[in-house]
Amino acid sequence: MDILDINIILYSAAFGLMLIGIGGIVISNHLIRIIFGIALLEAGANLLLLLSTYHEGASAPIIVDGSVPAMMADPVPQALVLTAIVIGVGILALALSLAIRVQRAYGTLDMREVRLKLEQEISENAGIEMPSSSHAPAVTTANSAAAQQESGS
Amino acid sequence: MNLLVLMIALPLLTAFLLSSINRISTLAARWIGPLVLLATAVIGLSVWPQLGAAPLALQWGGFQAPLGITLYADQFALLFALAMTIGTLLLWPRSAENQLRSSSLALLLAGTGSGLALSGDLFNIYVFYELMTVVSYGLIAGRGTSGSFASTLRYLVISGFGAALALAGIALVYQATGTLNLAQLAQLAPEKLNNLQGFAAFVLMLIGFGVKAELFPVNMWVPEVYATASSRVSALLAGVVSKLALLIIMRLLILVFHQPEALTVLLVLGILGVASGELAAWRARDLNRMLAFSSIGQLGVMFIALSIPGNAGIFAALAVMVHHLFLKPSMFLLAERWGGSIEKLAGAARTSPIAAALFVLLALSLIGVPPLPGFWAKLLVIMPMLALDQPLYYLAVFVMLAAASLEANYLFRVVMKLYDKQPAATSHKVHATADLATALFLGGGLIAAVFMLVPLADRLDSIAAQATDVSTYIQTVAPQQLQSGRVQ
Amino acid sequence: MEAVVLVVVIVMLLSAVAVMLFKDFLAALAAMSVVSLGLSFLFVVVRAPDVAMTEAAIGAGLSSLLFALALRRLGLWRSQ
Amino acid sequence: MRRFTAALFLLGLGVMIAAIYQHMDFSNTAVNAGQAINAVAAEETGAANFVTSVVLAYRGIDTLLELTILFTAAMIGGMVLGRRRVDAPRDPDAGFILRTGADLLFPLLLVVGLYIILHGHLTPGGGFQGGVILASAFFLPLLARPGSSINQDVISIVEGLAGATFIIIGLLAMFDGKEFLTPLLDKGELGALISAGTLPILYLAVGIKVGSELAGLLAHLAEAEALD
Amino acid sequence: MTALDTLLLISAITVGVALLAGNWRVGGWLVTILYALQGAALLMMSGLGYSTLTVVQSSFSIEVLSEQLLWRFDALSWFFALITIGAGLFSSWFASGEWGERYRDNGGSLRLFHGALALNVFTMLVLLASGDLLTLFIGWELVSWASFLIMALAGGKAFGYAMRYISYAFAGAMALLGGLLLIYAEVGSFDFQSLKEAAPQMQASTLWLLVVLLTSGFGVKMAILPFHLWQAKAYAQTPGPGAAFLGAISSRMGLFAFIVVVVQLIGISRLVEMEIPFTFLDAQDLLAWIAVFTIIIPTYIALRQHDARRLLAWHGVGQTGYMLLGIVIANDLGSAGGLMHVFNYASYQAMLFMVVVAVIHRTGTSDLNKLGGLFTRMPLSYLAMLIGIIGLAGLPPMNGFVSKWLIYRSLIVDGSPLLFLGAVIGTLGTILSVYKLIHNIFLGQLRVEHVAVREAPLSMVIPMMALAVIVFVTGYFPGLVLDWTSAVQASIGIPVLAHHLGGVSMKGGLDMIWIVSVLLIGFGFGTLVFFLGGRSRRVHQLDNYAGGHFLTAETRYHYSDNFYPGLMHLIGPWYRNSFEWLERGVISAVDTLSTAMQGLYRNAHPSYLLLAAVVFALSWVIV
Repeated sequence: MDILDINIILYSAAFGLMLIGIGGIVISNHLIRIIFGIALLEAGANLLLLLSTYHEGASAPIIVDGSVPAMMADPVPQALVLTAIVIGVGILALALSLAIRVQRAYGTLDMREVRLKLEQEISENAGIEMPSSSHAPAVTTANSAAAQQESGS
Repeated sequence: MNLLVLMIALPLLTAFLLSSINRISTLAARWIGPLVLLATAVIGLSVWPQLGAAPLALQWGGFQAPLGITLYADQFALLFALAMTIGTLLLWPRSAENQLRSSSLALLLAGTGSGLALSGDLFNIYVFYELMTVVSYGLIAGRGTSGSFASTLRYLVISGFGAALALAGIALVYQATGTLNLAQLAQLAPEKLNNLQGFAAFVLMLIGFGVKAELFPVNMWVPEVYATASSRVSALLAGVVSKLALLIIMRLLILVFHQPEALTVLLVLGILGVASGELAAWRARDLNRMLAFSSIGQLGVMFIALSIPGNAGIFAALAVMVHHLFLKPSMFLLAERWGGSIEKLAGAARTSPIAAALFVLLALSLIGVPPLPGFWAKLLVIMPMLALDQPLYYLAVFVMLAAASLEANYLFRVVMKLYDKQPAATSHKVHATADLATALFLGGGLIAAVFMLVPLADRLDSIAAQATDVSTYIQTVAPQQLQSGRVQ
Repeated sequence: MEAVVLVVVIVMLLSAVAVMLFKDFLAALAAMSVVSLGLSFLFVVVRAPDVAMTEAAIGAGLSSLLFALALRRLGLWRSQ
Repeated sequence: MRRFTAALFLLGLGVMIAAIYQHMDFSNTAVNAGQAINAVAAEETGAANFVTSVVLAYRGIDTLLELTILFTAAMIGGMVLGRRRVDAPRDPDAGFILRTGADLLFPLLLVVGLYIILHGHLTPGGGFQGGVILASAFFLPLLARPGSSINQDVISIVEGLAGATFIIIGLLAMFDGKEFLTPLLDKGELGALISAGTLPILYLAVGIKVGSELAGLLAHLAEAEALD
Repeated sequence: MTALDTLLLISAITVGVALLAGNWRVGGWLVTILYALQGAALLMMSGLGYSTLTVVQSSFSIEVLSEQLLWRFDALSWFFALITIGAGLFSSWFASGEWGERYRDNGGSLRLFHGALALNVFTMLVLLASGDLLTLFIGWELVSWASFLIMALAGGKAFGYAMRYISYAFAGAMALLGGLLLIYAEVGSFDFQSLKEAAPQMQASTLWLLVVLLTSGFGVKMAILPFHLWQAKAYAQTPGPGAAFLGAISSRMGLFAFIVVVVQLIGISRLVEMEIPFTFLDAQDLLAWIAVFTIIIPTYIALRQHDARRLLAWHGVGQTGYMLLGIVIANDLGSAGGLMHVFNYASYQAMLFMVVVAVIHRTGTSDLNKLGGLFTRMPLSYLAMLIGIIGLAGLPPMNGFVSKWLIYRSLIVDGSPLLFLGAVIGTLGTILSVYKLIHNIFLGQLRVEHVAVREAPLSMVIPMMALAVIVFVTGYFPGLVLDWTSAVQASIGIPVLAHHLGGVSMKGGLDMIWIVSVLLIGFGFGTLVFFLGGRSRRVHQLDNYAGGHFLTAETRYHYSDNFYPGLMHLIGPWYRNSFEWLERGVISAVDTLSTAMQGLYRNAHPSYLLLAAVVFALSWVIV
């Protein structure tokens, strides 16, 4: 494969964006960066979709002045990407509004802390103490309770 | 022209117009939503019998398939479209301050769910799926607590990640085949998608659509969301919405992806889901999260069922899905007032004997005690797996049976608490009549199923047979043959 | 042509890495805009002017605006 | 440990993608639905921009859903961020230049936006792109005059009506005995402004809807300072 | 409508009546009469018990999964059904009188009690009537949950024990389900007959898996080692006559299913062929040794109990071992002994529980350290217990002797001296502990607080006495029961024991009529000597002296606590609670796993999961 083949370059861009996006989502802890990661991942996926039927030398799928070009680019992926971009921005706005609220409530955007606080809140609402991460045996389970009462002899 | 389109269009239209209607009459805005859903449910039911004979394919906008978008209705799809509509109707969100918004969201959910079930175009499915996801964010966050916002955000991150991967999967499919129409994909798949690229596309889409179906590695949102969302929303998400996501995966599996590796992936992820969910539920100390974890386990069973090759797998998965469709919403409705620590439930059977009895019934069916429907569903899953005589399937059977014993243990720990003779210090809340009535209705469905086992099984079998009939699918949609840029 | 595309792609990918690495969110946002614009250019290259316009308007413009507003509200507007 | 895991993970992902890459066939032939659409779109829809044909006609339902997603996102955004309190502190005024600039830009942006929307079926651009411009037209004054605000009630009604228009046009086709969302009206001459039947009307609805929703979202985000 | 339909219908009606009318004063009697009617319906099928009929079909059947599910009775079912209904009848009778009123006054729901009891009987009959593997499983589950219901009735502590039971039982049921479905996968049908035909061709590995799964499934209900932990405490906490019923028959359902599937369908001869590698044992030996350890260990655990109900319940676990042992040996003597032991054991165990409940009814306690000397206060109960423990210890002239004799004899015939030795050690333990039971309750020093205790009410004494008569009569004329066991042997395809009314007709056989008559003559002679020759003076029970000093009633000279100190000194270190430790180990392992999984869902960074996913996917890409 020729390194300067335009297909290779474009696909590398798409996969590269996706890879960086996934890496960002997985590695980062800061919420905003995770949202950035999702945006990058989406961008990469969009590019990939658009490339799926790309041909060198095709013209844009628009008839200008009534002349039909010999080969036009595939309009379907373009329409799909159009849709995907708009969906992406809707979700982005939603994520940012939620982030604002979460920061207001918990005072942090670090995912680890958010998880911890969330866990605390759920436990508090349920009226149980926060389950500790240490592996303490559960003494409340009926079985062990039964086992502990007078052990058979 | 067919009225089936209205099942999707009418709820959307009403949702758009709801705030205008509210200007005119608050009363109308309150009642129009349920009425519209009732009407769409009636439409769906009226179409039901005719689909038994032959499935139906519609073209949005009247453009010939594969150019336009196809709507494919067989009983399999309509079953879940109806489940979505009726489920939303039964579990209509009731919140005092956000009535208008939650009504719109419920309408959107019903319309989207129906569309998702009926859609016959890959990208269209993706868009419906995204819309459904966004609507669920709204429903979850609608609780308005900081916990619900945080859990929505966590859900959104996982979902957004999954959706982008699904989009990449669609890109790979389109790259290989040049079409998005499922019928045409079914035609082209054996030739063009039976390779590594096809498999990669499947895995990407599986991760994407698996988020809602509580597939193992992407289900980390489940416990938090079900613990923070209102019980009705949890009931909808766990009971109905997850099934729709599963339905998509089933469709893809039946029509497009025939790799044996795909089945193995499903099987392994299903086993991991069952094991992790049921084990985690064992130590759960509040009812909501216990139900959430057990729901992960149940969905895992469905994935295991899906991994069985051939008609038997689809039939088994369908049976488990329908069973769960009745059971989980009912359980979450009971958890509405019993949420929180299980310790505090001590003696709750005194104040609400009917709810406690219903809980026992549901628990028994969930763990699969004969002659309740849960047992037969489980039987349908296990029997074909043993017949396959492969080590991984034996492992799956073992995990399922072991998980059932765990399930029996933790669910009956709750039952024991309910019937405890020393009531807890705090007084117990009594269920709202509407909640209890709905839960009873669903539970009654389970009991009725016991007496109609044979016709029910026959019906599900025929639905599964219709769903797995690829050639009918292709013939009904009848996509044009594409050739080098020209239509024949 | 290929050379231009190659350069754009490299710049774009480097910016994408920068989005993840910059400590300052404002800089990250700027890098994000660069990615969007690069993408927009690539869309033009693959003969998709509609998408390119949309990406420029929504990806580079609107998204950045949304991020900027959100960062302001989150108090991340200035580097920490 | 975490760094190591992350590196390992990215490495694995990279290898996987490389493997897929190896198997991909880049020299795909032109056998696809898009080419078929290219062949017939001009006759079937009458729009010169085939992307518009696909967006509004062939895949009209996708677009409707996409609008619904925006609608829902805007609604949820409003719900999450809440309303501004009346007595909340405001940002300082942006100053004369920006204010005047905004005033001058407003009609310009409005015209450009509408132009792009209405020519969507002929040239690149359309409801989405134009809608964004419309949104910025309405949002700019808000930046310039932090004291003012957009009436969210009006926005919600406008976006609802715009969406409803889209669906109702679709439903009209059903009354006509055709499928939902079938383009109606005369197709006109290819390339003319008044052509392509209902597609420009649909795009107008899309543009208004996108514009109002995005403006609403932006306004919410900008105002979110003082909730609770 | 066949006789079986009638039986099941009456049984179902009994459940309904018990639930509706249980709380009324006459409700209990009504239910008791219905049990009697069930017995009558069973007698309509008595041809099954005498080999004149082979099978009675039920006209009810359903088709599921293209499998015809059917129910029918054969000699085996009939034999077990007889015991079930008998146990139900006597327990309900016992509960209908004063006991029930007391129970209700203490806040218990009689309606639920009678309902649960009737439900147990009904579900057991359904299980006994199962005509294929699927109905067997359905019946199995129904029985499990019905027993759970009656165990949990008492609330409080009983909840914990019932929970433990259902955890064991459900895990066992799942093993059973796995086994049955494996059979289906191998055979292609749930039909008994097809399994019987296919069993000889099955591979040894499949068969091993099957035997392990099925034996664990059935074994949980039988409470054989190592699944025995749940039973004693759960039974002991069941309210009064419920314990008698459960102790008498409930866990025998496991034995029934074991006989049906393993003995009748797979066949003991197949088990003999399955050798354990690197040992000289085969599967049959393994089961026999499990049975022997099930005899020994629980019996010696029983020896250390100081609660009468628990002591009896632990014996129940131990006695199961005898039955299993006899049936696994599977020659004519052994299987007859095992089956007969089911009947015999049910008769005296029910009676013993009733006596203990009667004592609790009068004194309010079943703690062996707080009782004593009740012999003069409750003579009839004492008599019943005496007869019962003689039976339990397996001494003539009671019926327990006959069945144990048969089992011992079969072991000798089979040439298994070590198994025989084990069984004898078990019997030794039984004798020691039943002596503790009767001594600490009825003999020795009367407690001051029990001076006013009276004999148990008639509603309790009559069922006890009736059972005592059965124990004695079937000991005197064991042929009555051996007729039925022979029919069972014939129906499950085991060599039939040649017998007559008095016992076994073979060389070195047994004739109980002769033995008992001699014993009775000797006993009568002794009585004669006692009454005619002796010159005893009646003294008050509390008129006691030691070393010339009068002992007041408050003085504790009664030797009850720390029973058998010498023996305990000897064997005490052997009590290690290993199985309790094992159980706790399993629970904490699950707990740890569960915590880990919760941690996974709560804390784990997605990267670990995605890493796993990618590695997983990579394995495909590379392979």
